[in-house]
Amino acid sequence: MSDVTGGIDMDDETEGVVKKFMFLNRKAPYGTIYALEALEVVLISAAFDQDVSLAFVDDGVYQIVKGQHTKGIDQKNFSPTYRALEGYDIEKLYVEKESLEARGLTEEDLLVDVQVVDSAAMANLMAEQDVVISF
Amino acid sequence: MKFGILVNEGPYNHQATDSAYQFAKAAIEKGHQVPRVFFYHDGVYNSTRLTEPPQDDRHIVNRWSKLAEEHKVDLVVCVAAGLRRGIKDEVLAPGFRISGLGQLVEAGIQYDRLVTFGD
Amino acid sequence: MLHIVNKSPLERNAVDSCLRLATKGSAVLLIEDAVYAATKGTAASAKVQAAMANLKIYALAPDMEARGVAGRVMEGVNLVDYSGFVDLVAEHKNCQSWL
Amino acid sequence: MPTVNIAGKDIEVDEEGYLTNLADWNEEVAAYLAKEEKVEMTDSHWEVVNFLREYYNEYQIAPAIRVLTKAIAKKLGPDKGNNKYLYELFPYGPAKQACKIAGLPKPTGCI
Repeated sequence: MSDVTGGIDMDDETEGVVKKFMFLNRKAPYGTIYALEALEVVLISAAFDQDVSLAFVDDGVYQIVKGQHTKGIDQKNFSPTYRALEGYDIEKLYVEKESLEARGLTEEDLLVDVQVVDSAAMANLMAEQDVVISF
Repeated sequence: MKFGILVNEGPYNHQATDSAYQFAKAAIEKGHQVPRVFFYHDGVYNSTRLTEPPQDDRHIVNRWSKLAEEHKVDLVVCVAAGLRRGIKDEVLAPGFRISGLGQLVEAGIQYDRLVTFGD
Repeated sequence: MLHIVNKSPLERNAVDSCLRLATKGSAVLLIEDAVYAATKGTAASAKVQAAMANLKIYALAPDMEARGVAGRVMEGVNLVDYSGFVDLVAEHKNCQSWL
Repeated sequence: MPTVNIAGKDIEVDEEGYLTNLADWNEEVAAYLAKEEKVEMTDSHWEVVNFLREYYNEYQIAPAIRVLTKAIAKKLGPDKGNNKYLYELFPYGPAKQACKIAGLPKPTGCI
């Protein structure tokens, strides 16, 4: 067990390898658990010193809209956790412009700092990854 | 080549786990390696030995166990997702083990490809 | 890059999003319910046909056969079996599943 | 579920002594949990416990250990924001012991 990684064992094969990881979020929160469990993977990935980025596309943009209050559905409101990502050194958050617009949203409606990019730029970002994990 | 596989759905409800299995089998038949299959979300339900499908249906759980035994495939069930859904050591079928999400990230780092199956 | 899609284009937007975000020259493999996107005469056929100008479209034959649509495959779609699926993943530097 | 009586109130805990209902937490409960962990609570301990509670309230997660040390270094200074200091306070691991005393959810094993 390593203190540095918070209990995650790293073996030699993993050490020193830095890959580009993208977590692609395309699902809205609460209706299904994918958004929450995706966030759990993202937080773990921070311990591996990889080049991690998050992309929000389609209904995934609803994960980071401001003003989520979950008391009435008795589920945990995990939207504040996206703001913790910076402290985990995960600072590359991309939102597809077309997905935002299709939902009548703007950058001001989002609860974290993101880079809004158009489809073409998002497509290029995706294509240059080593590993894309989509939820 | 080494393929990591991520399975995000439970057995029978969704074809994802069938597709993942067929993919793994085909990859091994072609001489590739599948060192690890990681089960996440409802995918953790693939691991329970309490599964008893009718005799005329495929036995998804046993199929994974057999693949693990014959080809040294590491079947890893996410501990956090498992705990949420009542999947613990005492219900695991042969070949499965419970571990952390780090094993998924590690698969992405170490293997040549990571292929996701889900809904 | 290899894009893997498993949703019917008549039910969900995964095929649309994939076609919007796949760079020129990428490959798209249609599996499970997405094989309906590889058939002719549907409300989604035209856009898939149009996408072939920039993308290579593949469909998983066992999934088409299971759904009774093997005879309706659109011209230009390449059919593969699971072995071909493995080859596609191996041939492309990275892959992405549109769940 | 086992219950423990703290200051006249029955409080539910799990087999490992973690609070079942996080809303049950108060300083008396924290003192009890610390005693169970054989941790003698000093001002320095409270500083970390309170920090964890603030972090949790703000972000809804318990921080990974290296995030915790970094955040503590930023707020309380580098002499406190390091593993050595935190392990001196919580010998069995700040992630486990301090989170338990602070009434945060039990780490699931992958954080």
